[in-house]
Amino acid sequence: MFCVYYILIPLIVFLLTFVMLKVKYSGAFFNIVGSLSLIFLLFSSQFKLSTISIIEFLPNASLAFATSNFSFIFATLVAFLWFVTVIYSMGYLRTLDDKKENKFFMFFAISIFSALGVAFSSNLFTMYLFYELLTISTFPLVSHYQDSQAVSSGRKYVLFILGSSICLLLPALILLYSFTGTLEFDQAQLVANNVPRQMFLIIVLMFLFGFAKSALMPFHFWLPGAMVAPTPVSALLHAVAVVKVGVFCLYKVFYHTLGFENFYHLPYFKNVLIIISSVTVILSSIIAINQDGLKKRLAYSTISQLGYIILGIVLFSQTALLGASLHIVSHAFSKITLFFCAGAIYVVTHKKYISELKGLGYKMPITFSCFLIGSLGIIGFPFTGGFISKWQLLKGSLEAGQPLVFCIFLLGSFIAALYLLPVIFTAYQKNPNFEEASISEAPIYCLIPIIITASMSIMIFFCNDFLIEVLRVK
Amino acid sequence: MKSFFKNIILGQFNYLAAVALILIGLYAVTYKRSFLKKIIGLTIFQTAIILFFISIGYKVGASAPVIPHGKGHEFQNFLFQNPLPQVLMLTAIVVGVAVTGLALALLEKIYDEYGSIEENEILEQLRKDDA
Amino acid sequence: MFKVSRLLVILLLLIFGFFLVSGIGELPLFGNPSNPVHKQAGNYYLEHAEIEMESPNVVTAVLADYRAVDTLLETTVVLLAGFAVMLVLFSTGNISKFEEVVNSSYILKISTKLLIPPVQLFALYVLAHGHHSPGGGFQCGVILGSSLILQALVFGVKETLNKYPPKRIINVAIFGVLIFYSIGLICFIQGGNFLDYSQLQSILSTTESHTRSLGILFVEIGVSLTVMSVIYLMYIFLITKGEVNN
Amino acid sequence: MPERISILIILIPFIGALLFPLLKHNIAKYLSLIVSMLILFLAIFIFSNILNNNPFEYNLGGWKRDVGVAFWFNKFNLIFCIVLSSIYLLTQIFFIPHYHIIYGKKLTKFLSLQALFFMSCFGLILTADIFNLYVFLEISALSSYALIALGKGRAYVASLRYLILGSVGASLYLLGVGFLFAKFGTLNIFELQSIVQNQVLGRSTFVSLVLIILGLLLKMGQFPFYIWLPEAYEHSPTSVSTFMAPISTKVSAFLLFKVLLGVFSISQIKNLLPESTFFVHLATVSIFYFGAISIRQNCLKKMLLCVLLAEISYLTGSFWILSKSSLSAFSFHIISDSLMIFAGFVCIAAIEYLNKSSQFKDLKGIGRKMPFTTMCFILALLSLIGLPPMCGFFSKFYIILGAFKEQHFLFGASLLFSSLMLVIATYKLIPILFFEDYKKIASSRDVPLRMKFVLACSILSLFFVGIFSGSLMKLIS
Repeated sequence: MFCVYYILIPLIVFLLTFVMLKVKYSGAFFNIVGSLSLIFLLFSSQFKLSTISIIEFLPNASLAFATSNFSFIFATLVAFLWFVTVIYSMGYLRTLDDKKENKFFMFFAISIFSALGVAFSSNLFTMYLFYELLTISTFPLVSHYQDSQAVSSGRKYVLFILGSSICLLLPALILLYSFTGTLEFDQAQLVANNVPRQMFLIIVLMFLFGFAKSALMPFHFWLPGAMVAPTPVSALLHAVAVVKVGVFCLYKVFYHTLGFENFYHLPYFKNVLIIISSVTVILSSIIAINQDGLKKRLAYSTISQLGYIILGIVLFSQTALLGASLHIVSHAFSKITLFFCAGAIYVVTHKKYISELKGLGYKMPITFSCFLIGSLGIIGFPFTGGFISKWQLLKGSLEAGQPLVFCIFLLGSFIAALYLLPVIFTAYQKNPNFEEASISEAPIYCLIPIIITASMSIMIFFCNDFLIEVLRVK
Repeated sequence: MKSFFKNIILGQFNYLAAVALILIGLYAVTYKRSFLKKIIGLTIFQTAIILFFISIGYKVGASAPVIPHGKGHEFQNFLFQNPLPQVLMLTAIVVGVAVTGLALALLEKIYDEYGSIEENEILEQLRKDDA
Repeated sequence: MFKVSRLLVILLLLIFGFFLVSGIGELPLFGNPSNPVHKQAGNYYLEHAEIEMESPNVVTAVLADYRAVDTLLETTVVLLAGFAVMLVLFSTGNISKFEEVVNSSYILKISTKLLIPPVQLFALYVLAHGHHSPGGGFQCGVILGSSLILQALVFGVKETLNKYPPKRIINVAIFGVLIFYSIGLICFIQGGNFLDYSQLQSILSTTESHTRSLGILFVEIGVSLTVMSVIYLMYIFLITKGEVNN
Repeated sequence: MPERISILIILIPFIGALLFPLLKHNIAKYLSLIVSMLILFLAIFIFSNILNNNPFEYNLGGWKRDVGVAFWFNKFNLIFCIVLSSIYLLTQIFFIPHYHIIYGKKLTKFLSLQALFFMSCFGLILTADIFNLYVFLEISALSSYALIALGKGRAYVASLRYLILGSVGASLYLLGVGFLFAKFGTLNIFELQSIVQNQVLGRSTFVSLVLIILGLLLKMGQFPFYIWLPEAYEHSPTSVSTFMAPISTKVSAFLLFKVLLGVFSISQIKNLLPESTFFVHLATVSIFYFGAISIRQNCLKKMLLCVLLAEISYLTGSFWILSKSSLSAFSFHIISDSLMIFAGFVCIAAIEYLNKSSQFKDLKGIGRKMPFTTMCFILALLSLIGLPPMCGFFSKFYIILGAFKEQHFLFGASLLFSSLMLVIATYKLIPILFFEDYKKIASSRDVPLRMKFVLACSILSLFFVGIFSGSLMKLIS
């Protein structure tokens, strides 16, 4: 029964903000209260598993929720970062004196609601429902500033995600349902014996590219476009909630629905999948190197890190899967720190491009030190969360007998260092004209979240045994 | 083949006449440009169907379905025509009248509005208004 | 419809015609009494109409009792056509604008004066004898309507309009359908199904077959009123292009 | 007792239509509101009655069905009647206060034509006699010609073309009935079924089948015969097209289902008409065609009409797949589609009420001026695209499921293509509605409360049908 309560909280926050749209600061207040109660509820549940089925749409394809270990971890991650991002966006929006703050928080709550809905869904049908709801609820956030740029990036956002989900995901869902007659998650046995061979390949490819939110290479264009949104949105949603939902769905579909054993007798097909995701990892990190916009560069780094996670899933080995889920958690913390810092820089200096950041390090020491911690987390430097997940991923690739993937992982981390560390170097160069400018540290509301998330990404390294034990897939 | 024609030509002559009228009516409705001729074609089409229905219920050598008074008991049904198609066709005739009446009223309004009842001329004027 | 060459249209119609002829080949032979068409309802009507409804004219029996709903809907179609023509040709012009030259000679006027009453009387005869001889509501309505049109033709539209203003006539049409409808409603209220005349027995207190024939008569009256007024209205509106609605 | 009451669903609009012209304008207006309310409650009452005991037959005039005319009340017929009467009620509530502005002296006649149109739609759904069906068909046709002709100049041409095509369609249907009648003698659907069951069906039944299909396709406005539909619903007054567009095509589609599957069984239709998949390919082509057109439209109403034409091809396509699951998808789509198109038209009516035109160029910044109406319109479009919680998604889901089960992959793909095109068309709309000169419009002046209520009801009905689609499907199949 509990899983419904977790989902209802953001919905209640959404309704309350909707009702009190005119009252100043009501949106922020309700979001904070909502996120705190959600975190408290999640921690007090001690991962008690529970399932509930609400409405029966089709024979065994109903609106049903179930909690599993991974969905708990994902939900706590989203809840915690929701709380942090709300504090951050209070600071961010207040300094930019944004008038549509309540509307912003309203859509924020509904997107968290649909992200949690996906996390706790117990069958493919419910997951697809909330996946679509997430697209619709994040669209107003992407086009928040309602200028010409918002229109073009909004178009890319809707066309890529909604288009791919209608043209690829829906037919895959229906094909699966017409063959196996069920949309429950663990139906690997059913898939094995009544889905013909070439239809199985088509369905797998449709699912792989259908979840456009996981920003696989040909379907990744919407993510750099979505950087037009205010930074809290790109921080929480486009670094954590939205993209992780895409990868989470891939994890559920590949592991539970299609089942790893159906892929053993398809060696060539596994190589194709590996090639697709490794191309994403390498290509997007190379593009990230020559991106001058700070947020654009972080967007491409997100795409490459997501490629890591997909690669982990596609290796079809237990430890690689564990590494992938760990990477989801660690990447979330480090990437959100980077985005927060980018937002803080923008708030204080209204600068978006890395070349303009020369000498800013001396003025904003805390922001840039957290930026350093975050980028180390992304690179996978020891003493940060990224190291743990990358370690498991490397072990998994060896276990799956793919030495090439092992090198790709290392190459990816190396290129990550290539495009993240120069930002720090440019920040700490001498820049005469910054001396006298009255640039002070980021506002307090932005600083606290940055510090929290940076410390969290380090803390993961030290207490990773709890995470590994929970996430180890039986 | 010969028996097929003998059977068709001699046996089902009424139906053939109905089909011929249907073709004429449809030709007028589809090909003729003036709306008035289309309406006339429509009426021909409807009368053809009435002929078709009536010839379904026809019995050779039977009189009209009016049973002389008091003779209800010793009665042979082959003496009288089948009343059902005639009732149905009464309805179809009345419907035909109603539809033609409305069509003529519409035609008059169109003539006032566009000054012509030729379909292509009217469509030209509509296209000009759109542009 | 669209600019299509004449040859193509003829070709298509010939294909359609051949398709219909192939269907006709299979139909039961024309005119033989043992066709399946007669077995089901046809013979039942012939055997039972006279006994159950005391109406030798089986067509009127089927028309007004067995399939009474068809006739009710049919009269509504007629009424609907009347409404539609009034709506389409509705214009708030006044009658004076409608110029009309009436040059029928004196002899013509007198002879029509002598002719119209017997025509209307004959129409009532057709109505009353709908049971026994070919006739009934529709035919009577048409004859009455034509007598009104004759008057409009000979004495001019303006004069007929004063005697039979369209405002009144459309209410007569509605009243006709109301009669038909209310008879059905009374049967419904009496406890039977809609339009089941046997329920009227308790009111009319005669044998069941006689009540049915009376029911048919009332219904025929309603039908003739509607048909008369709608035919007259259509003629008036088409002639005066609607400038009559003041 | 309740069986006897059920005929009132035809009688109440009938008596209303007769009384309205005799009354004064504002009495007639509110009486027609009461009439539509009565019908809705009656339909719900009969439906709840049918739920717990099996469907029943109503013999008019007390005669058995092989002699007299009979009506047939079953679950799906009543669900469709409930949808129709709710649309009737909602249009009344929406348009009543400013009927007199639109129609002036023609008001009472318009009300009775509207009541007759709905009476004939109920009749078409309920009657079990194929000739009686023809008479109801003619009443609904005649009343829609007259209602369309209420519009300005161009409406007369549209109405006349609709009249000619509609009468040809109805006469073809009558010819088909003639062939059936000549071969089997009876006019009742259930009698016909009992005769046809154990008979080898010859060429004349094939001809009658084709004629009935041709006639009803013409009335439905399926792809080759759709010329009359866009003009008819575009130039007719908004208050007419709002209730007529969603209903008239769906009712003729339902007739196809009722007559064909009432008389013949699926296997008989299959071997009578082997190339029935031709219709599925026809539907696929028309869905691709209308999907492509719907992008290039520059007016809301034209866009919605393209979507309506595509939805009709969904119906023919899913009907002609002739499998159990696709037929129940067909009937569910009838319900959900009439609600969706109605919601779309009501939103357009609301926009035109304040904004006088629904061209794209006149809609700049409507999002700020009329936030509630535009939100409802976006929701209706999202439901047409097929977003999950709403009924559009489930009807597309079931249709594609039925299509994939019968290996009609192209038909399924065409459905997805058309929803993708609608995504693009909607996205063309969003910058115009929300982003352009949004700042300039100071205050939001939205439609009066009564219209908001109707809009809210129509959108909630989409959610309602969507959420309870599972139980609805069990009722239908």
